[in-house]
Amino acid sequence: MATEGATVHAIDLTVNGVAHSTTVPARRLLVHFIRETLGLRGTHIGCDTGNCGACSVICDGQLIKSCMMLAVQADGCEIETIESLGEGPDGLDPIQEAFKEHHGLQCGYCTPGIVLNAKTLLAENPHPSEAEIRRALKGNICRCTGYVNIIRSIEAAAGAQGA
Amino acid sequence: MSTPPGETTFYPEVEQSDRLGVWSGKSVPRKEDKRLLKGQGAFVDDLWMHRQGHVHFVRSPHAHARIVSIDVSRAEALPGVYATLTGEEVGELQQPFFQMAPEPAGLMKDYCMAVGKARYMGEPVVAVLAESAELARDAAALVEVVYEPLEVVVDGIATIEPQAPVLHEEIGSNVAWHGVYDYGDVDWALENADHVVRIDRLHFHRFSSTPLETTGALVNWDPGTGVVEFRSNNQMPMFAAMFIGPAIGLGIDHMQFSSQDIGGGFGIKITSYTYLTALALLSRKAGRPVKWSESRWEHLAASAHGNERTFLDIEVPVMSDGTILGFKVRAFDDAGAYLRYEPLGAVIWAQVVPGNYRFKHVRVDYTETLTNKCPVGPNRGYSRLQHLWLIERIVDIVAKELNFDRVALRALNYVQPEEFPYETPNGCIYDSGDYPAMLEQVLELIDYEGALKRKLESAGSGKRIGIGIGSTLDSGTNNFGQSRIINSALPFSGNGEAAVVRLDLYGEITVTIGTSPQGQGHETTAAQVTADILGCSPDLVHVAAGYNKAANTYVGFSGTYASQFAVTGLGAVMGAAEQLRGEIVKVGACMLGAEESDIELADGFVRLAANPEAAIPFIGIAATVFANVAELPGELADSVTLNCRYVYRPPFTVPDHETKRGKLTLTYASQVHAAVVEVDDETGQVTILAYAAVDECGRKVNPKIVEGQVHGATGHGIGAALYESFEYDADGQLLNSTFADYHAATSLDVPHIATGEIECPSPFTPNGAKGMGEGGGAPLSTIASAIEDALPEGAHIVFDSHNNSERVYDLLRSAALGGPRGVEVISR
Amino acid sequence: MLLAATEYVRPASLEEALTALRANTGARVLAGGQTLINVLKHRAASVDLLVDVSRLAELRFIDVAADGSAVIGAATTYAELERSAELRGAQPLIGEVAAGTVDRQVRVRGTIGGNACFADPSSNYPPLLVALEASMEIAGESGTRSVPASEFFLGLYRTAVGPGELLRAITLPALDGAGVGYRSLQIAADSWALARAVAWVRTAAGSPRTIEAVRVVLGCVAGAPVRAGATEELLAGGPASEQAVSAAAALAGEGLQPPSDVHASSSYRREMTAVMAKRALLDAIGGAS
Amino acid sequence: MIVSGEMSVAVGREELWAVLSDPQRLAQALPGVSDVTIEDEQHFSAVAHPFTALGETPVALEFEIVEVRAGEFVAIAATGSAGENLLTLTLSLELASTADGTTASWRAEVGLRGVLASLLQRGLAELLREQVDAVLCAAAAISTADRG
Repeated sequence: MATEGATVHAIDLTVNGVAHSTTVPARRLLVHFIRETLGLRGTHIGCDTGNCGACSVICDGQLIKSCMMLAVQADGCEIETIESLGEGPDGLDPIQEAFKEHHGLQCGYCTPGIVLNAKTLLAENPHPSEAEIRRALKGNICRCTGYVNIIRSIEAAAGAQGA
Repeated sequence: MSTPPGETTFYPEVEQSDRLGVWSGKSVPRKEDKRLLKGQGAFVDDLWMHRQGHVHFVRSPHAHARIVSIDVSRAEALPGVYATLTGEEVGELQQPFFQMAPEPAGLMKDYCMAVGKARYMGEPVVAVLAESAELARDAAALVEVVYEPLEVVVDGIATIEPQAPVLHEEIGSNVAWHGVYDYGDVDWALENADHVVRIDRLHFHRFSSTPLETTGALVNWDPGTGVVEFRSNNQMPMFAAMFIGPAIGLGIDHMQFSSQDIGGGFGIKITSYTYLTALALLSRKAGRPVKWSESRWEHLAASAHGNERTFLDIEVPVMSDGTILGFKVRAFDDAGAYLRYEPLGAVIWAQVVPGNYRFKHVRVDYTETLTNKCPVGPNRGYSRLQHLWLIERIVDIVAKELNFDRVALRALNYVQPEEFPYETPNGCIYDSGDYPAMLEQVLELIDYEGALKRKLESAGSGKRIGIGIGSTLDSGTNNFGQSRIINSALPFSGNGEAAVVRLDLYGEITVTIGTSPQGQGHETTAAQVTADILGCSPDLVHVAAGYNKAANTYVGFSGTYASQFAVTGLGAVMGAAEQLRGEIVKVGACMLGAEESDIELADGFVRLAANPEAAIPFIGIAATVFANVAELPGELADSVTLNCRYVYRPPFTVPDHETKRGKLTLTYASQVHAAVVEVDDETGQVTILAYAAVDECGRKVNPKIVEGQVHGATGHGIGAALYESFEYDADGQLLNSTFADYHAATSLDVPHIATGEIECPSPFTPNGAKGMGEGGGAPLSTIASAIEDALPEGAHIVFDSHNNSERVYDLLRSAALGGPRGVEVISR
Repeated sequence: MLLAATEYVRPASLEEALTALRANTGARVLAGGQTLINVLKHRAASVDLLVDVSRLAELRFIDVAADGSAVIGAATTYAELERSAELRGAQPLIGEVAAGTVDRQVRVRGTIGGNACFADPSSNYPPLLVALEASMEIAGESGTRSVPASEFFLGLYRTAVGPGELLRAITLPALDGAGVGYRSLQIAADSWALARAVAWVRTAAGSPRTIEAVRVVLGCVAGAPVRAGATEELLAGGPASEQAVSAAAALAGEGLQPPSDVHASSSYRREMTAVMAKRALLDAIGGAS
Repeated sequence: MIVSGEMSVAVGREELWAVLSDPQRLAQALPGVSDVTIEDEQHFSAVAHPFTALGETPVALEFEIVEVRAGEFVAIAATGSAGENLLTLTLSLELASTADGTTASWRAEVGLRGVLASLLQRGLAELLREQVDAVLCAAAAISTADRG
């Protein structure tokens, strides 16, 4: 990637448990660093105003939108992307299983961000009400499902967790 | 199962498969989901090619301007910039795109970028290719374009006034198409009706389903072979090819299209062929693969919008018992600056001329116009939802003005269950349905009685309760012959889809289809029907993901659009699977030394029905045919390939250009929605308290997938009804070109959607299924209906399909202000 | 999405941050970045140097005193405000407003100082800070100066924070039994505000209680928050009754020229401002003790 | 978009008009501009740098004094470009003497083209009011200075 002579900044960060020491130009967004530099294409881009949440990742345990953070700001951070969920190339974690079981996805473009949203939500609140789930999902736009089955899936995942 | 008597007068009898039912009809979890849930999907922006450059488009800030000069020298001088492409060059490198409109609109010269003149804000003027996307944008900022701003027209009706600026000089006016659809005898009806309800104006607004993945492509013009590879998220590749090929001199043999996962389409990704053309030219010029990912603001301003339509001078003849005889209307459809799928929208609505009702006399004087706005393209419910919204508004307004109960009036005027198959005034055949039963069910789902009580109790509380109903049709499987109604010279008719089902070398069953899914679960449903026909588990069936022209089969109509996969796509898969089954049985019978009639297929084995122990696994059949063929008798070896292609063809004839009559679509899925809303008397804010949708789409292959489509279409409709509207100012500037101002409905905006279903198998399709997924925009009708129901006596009618808080506030106030209500009744 | 070239520095101290800001007039403070980065994505504004203060402990704290007054570091995130139990007791509205800001992803990064310094007419905090008579602690070359919130917001995207300065903290006086109401009319269920009013009310015993002191501040109507003077005058010293409130609230927004946009006309915003003022006042009276 | 306003300043009508109708001195009255070039007595250009917490948006402006009526009226047209966006402005000022100075009633037609038309739609009118007020204050100050 071109840096057009601008200063590059050294950053050390951990992504999905793998430590990276590299340099980035200041203008590079975290989402582009994740997608282009690290090649982790499960983190998506759906808008340019931070509204859609397709780029959501977990940063130091909290859900953030990686299009509103510079890669250089992630220096020293622990990032988890959708690629960190489920064992191996085929394994689904319980939240992913619930989405599959309850048809919580259609085109799948918003799905990684929504699954990570659900993961952090259930970590903070293991048994959220429908209203709490809706509030938590507000920053993740889905254009296919009308949210109904996404909410069903999260409720099911919460139930499974409780059991 | 064969079609009941009496229906053969409409279509030749259809043999329906009796093998379905073990797997199809069940909510089998989707094959697609694992990769999508793990972030392993391959969307267009995930693709990469060696030496690729990144594209950024310089776009016109003017809605209408002559391009005086373009200077790319400073941009090209920037290190890391590979090439630029200007409209001027495009004018020389590209033939204008094929136009479907008859002359004079057919004379339109449409190019992939602005040539000489920009006609809408955001129209691409220059393309810049550089080593990184950031750098391409840096360089784009250095391109100097001198514009001479021209007068702008944004009003879809005023644009045909003589003083309006003409967008396309070669056409000479801003009329894209005009025609009168006249069915029955509406003048007689108006003279003989007990009442005539006159509605001044209804307006259906401009919006888009805005797929979450924007448009993008990775295009490579291979200098060696001359083959251009389009890896894109275009959702109707063979339609795109029809425009791109002639425009830049490429035969279909020199165009390769592919897509795997597409992040939503909803029709909006059909017209991306203009960008694909520009990228192909840029790739050839630069001698590199070129990659482009549209930004959200580019998508909102310059991809495609849904059709905006205004209805004037509506006259509705009604008998005293409530029978609505039909209606008369002047419709103005605003196509924006170019015709990129239009004027097909000028006929597509005619698939549902009377909506769900027994209207006999309908006259629509239809004009499609051009304005300095983003070109329109098909958008979920394309062209029918505008018309269906008009019809539902008519029914509600008639009920209110003549004091009929809205539920009873619908039940009375609906096409009745015993009337199917039902022929509409323009010769379309509604295959099956039971609208009264759906209405009854949906009202139960929202607790209609309870809602009526709540409405009474709410009086004077500052919160007004309104109940809304919306009935729609989801007409599926187009007869492309309807294009001849707008232009008799067009060489299209019928429809079809192709599939190949193969028993592969080591016993695998593989399926390829010509479709380009965007989340509809084709891999899953195709595997379900194949499994049923071949007597195995769907897990044994591999369905190739996505569209690939080189690897998959296709026909001219291939793609994923217009509610038809369950019929055309699965029809093709079923036909191919049946052929393969026949070959497997032949070979199996020969190997088991039995008659074909003694053979059954089960659990992936060919066996003797009488003696299941005598069985050969599919791999045995495949191994014999592919690697041990000398063991087979020559005539059998010569006749089987285990590689079966089938093209499903709906039984269409060519509609009549003169009378504008014909069978325009094969199936008619339907939905009836109902809602209870609360309107804040002080602010006009609308809150949905209850929402329900009942759908009917024939025999379902995967009920969960169908329900998901109902949810999604409902979410889109609710968003459009209350929050989503493209608004242009007088200069033709789009005032919501980001998701901050184009408010895509969130999890807090779309309420829980209760769903119900009934099943009325289609007698006309090989599996009894009907295409579905568009939903007909039912929520737009339902929400308008509910808001109107909440308004005080004497208020103006709900006249727009988009009702934000301020518009509702104005409607609330209109009662007190008095003045015209937008409707009058003439009674005899 | 693609930002123009810019430089970045993450100072280790407030002093270093100020030095960086002084050294470069094209430098800007980057805190949560939930607005600034979007503006840079659209290349709607250019910044030569981003001074990242998001990790400065000196700017990231919540101190609530025994008397209920509070000092909040400018780089404190919405999520931190939302979670703070002390704030919930002493200054409940601060956390409630934070909890309702945009979405959970934004709340994790966005800061109260950023919200104030961005000074968009529809920003959540400016009218609240004015109503609470917060004082804004601005750090600069010559130490820290204190500016009342009422003088902090100068106009559209402009505050009292000058070149080479940054907002260090926000000080909130104790409520002392005053009630605060915060009402917004939003696009859809919970998006941008079209109209907003904040009311601060101190009542005296009696039946009905009388309004001892009142402040009504309007958002979304001008470049900076606006005091609804006429409304306040009519209420001060009068009964805390619904009729009195309705009558006075009707004056809120009078003479103002709120902006028009695709979501709401100027006149609708003006009328809704009065409605929000009434509701905020009733909430405030209800909350006053 | 049409925006209008009124402002009173404590200088004489003639003096204020003299500043507003003179490119040289009008340019001085523009807040925070650089690269001022005077072409002739009708035309000049400058680059504005509005300071906000979000950074600067340098706007390259071309001004034309399109109409003047000695002592009472000035009409100014301006076009500006900021990145991919364009600004068009026509501003007319009507000056009237008052007991303690001059009242300037102004009316402007302003338009934005490009993505800013969407992003700045809530702010444009306010921004213009602020700018016009600033220019009038500065112009008043200049005329006072020139006189004294």
